[in-house]
Amino acid sequence: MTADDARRAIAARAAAELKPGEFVNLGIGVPTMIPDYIPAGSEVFLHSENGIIGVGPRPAPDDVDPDLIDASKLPVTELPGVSFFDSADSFAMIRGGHVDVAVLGALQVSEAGDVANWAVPGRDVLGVGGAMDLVVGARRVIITMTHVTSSGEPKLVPECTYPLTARACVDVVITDLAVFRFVGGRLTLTELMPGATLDGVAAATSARYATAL
Amino acid sequence: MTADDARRAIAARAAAELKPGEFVNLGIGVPTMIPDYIPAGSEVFLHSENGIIGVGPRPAPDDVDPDLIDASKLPVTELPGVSFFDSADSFAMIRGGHVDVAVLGALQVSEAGDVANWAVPGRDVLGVGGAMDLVVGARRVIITMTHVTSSGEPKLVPECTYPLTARACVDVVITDLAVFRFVGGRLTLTELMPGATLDGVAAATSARYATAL
Amino acid sequence: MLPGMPARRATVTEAVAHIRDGDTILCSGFGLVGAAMSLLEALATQSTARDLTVVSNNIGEPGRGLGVLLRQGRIRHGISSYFTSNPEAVAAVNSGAITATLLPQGTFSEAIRAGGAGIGGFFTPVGAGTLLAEGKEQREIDGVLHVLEAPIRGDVAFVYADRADELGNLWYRKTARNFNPLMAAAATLTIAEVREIVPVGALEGESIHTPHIYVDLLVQSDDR
Amino acid sequence: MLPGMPARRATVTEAVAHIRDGDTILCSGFGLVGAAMSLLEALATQSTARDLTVVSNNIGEPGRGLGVLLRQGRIRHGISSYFTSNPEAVAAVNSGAITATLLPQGTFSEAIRAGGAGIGGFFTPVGAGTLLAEGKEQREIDGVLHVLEAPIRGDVAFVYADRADELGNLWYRKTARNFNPLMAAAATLTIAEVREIVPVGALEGESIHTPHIYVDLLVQSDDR
Repeated sequence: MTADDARRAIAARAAAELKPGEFVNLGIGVPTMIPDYIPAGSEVFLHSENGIIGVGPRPAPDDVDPDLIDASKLPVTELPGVSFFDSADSFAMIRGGHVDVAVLGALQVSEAGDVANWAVPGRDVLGVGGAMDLVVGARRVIITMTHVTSSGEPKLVPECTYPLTARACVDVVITDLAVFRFVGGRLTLTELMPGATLDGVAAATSARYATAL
Repeated sequence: MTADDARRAIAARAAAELKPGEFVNLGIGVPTMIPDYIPAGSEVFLHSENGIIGVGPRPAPDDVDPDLIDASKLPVTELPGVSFFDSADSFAMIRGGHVDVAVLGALQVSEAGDVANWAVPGRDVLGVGGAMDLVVGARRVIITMTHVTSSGEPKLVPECTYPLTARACVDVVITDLAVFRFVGGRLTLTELMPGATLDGVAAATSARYATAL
Repeated sequence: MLPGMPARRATVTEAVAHIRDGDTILCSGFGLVGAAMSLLEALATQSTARDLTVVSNNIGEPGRGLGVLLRQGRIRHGISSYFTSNPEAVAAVNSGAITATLLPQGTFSEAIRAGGAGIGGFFTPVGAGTLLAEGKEQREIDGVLHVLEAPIRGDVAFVYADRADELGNLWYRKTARNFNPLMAAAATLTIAEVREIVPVGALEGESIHTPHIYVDLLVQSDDR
Repeated sequence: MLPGMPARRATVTEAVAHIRDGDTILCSGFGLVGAAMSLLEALATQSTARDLTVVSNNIGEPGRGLGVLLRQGRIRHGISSYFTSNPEAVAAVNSGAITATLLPQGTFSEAIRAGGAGIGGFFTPVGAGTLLAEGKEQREIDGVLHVLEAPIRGDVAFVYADRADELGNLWYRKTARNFNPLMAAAATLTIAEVREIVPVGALEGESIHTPHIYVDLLVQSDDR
């Protein structure tokens, strides 16, 4: 499986978590691939924190509207029923618990559900954007990430060593190897991704977790 | 001079305080008579705290729009360039110092510029509305009131005995006898109303004040 | 807003069936303008929910709007900036029939906005040093005394909009907007009474005042 | 907003002549969308104001928007949620050429709103317990840790609107709205760059996003 295949598999699995009628915010990276896997007519409403509900697919090059972008600063289209609002109103929505789901990448997730996804120690700590607002405010936080770093280090860890984004906020973690949920506050392996094994997951995970397939 | 004549004289004098281009909020009572004394084309923009800039005159009975009222809950008209906004935005405008002038009635004004205009001790203390927001937030606070109570008690007092609306917030006081300004923080009689005398003002005022006609 | 549900059409009867004893209801309207009169009437005539806390700028008028519920003795507590516009509400407070929280109107508005926006509290200069700040934390900020105010949330919001699209996006007319957008965002269940329901796409995206993320139930108004 | 003045028409040259050394400038735009590009260009080429504090979600892009001012060494301090979108801004912070205040984007937005709305400070759960809360007051509210954030105000705001009427009422198009309404309300002098100026009455009262009370100068954009 190529790296892109792995990312697509994660995105497809994450899409299956979304329920009709939900308002969903998709972060940069893997989450931006999720719309490709949401069936048409599913009534999942996409929110982007720069001020829109009703984000549609990327436009054809000739249809780009310079005033219509998402939080990745890339052109999007709008769906019928779209609404626009300012940044204070947009983050009021997020922080106030009105966005049902946020799907974001992460550098580390701890066994307590803490997440680190904005800064690497010793590197620049100069960009946070909406990450903290989203993980604190969304009703359900789904983390999509490769199971290990490019150098093979586990990302599901006993305790985050990178600067925290927020504590105890993660609900679901979807990696190229497995799906984890916090069940009764405990990190729990609930599903293996195609081709993955329990031993393979165990070897790639330093966090303690329960298993309930 | 009848009571109504006195009130009209106060309103006319208050209108003369308003400058072209100013955004002005008019309280209930005497201030609602002020629009009759603002010359057409003077570019004074009327704000009402229920969510409108661009308040026009009262409508003819046949032209009443049930969705178009002012803070007195009475029908108004709208002028070209009118804008509507919600109550949080309206009070953001007021508290944020964007309204140039508030003209309100008062029960008492102290020589320090404190104002009491929402409650009488021993009576119901159950309605404050926007009074506190307006006297704190407006850049310039003009108080219009009769010089004494109906039982002849001075309203310009050394210290307010009624529950305070806010401290040190009054800029101008216009009564049926005189105009006072706070000059260098000191209550100062700057103008006699037609027919009033210095002795008459002194007899009807318990606050200490300077005189600079 | 309830999780994971687009706005559903409901009758006023179905809508008020959601109200439980002890609920806090956010009721929009400045006086009766922008108030959800059909919902309030249904609450009075088709529901027996009692011990209600009502958050409303005014407690209706005598025998109108929330004033009916007051006469029925079903209001336990009022949070308002101006009880005075209904003398019966003032009398009810004075007799101890209901309890009252009085807030300056801007603080009342901002507290509801804070409730919807996930703000834990805010400092305002308004009311600081007065009777209305008693018992509240006060501090000087940049030399000006401020008072700390708490957010307000409700179990249910009754809002009134001139138009909604079928998704539940709302548009308010003229000064009927008042507290509606704030209250729509600050309740667990938001019920919008609307004069007219239009097809999706009929409202301009830039002109929608309350996005449908905030709206749970859409009710046709029979008020006008 | 300056006291007692309706919006006046101005050229970009006249507009940027108001900027003084040491000023704090609120610059709208998410990336460059909704940014006042003509004003930023005039500030770079027709003004010598320096030691500026810029409040902007991003510090432009390399050599574009605020990125030009950064290269000119005229920015002393940046307040932003995402310096990272301009690597030159990151380098300038790391070399000590400029100082930086990083805020979560929602806190950044809310702080500017608070600045315009006369709020002395607010508690948010976002960022509490993290590196970004260090040195700030924190407290538990209803069992959740919150951090106290201060309002942000500017001497000048550069905002961009698609349309203005001749009074200065503003209407923003699609996602170009972003920080514009907040910043328009939070500065002593608000300068609006607009694509099109229309007669008074051409904008619907319910659709005006920024009432003219907030706008001091109107400048015709030459950006598009």
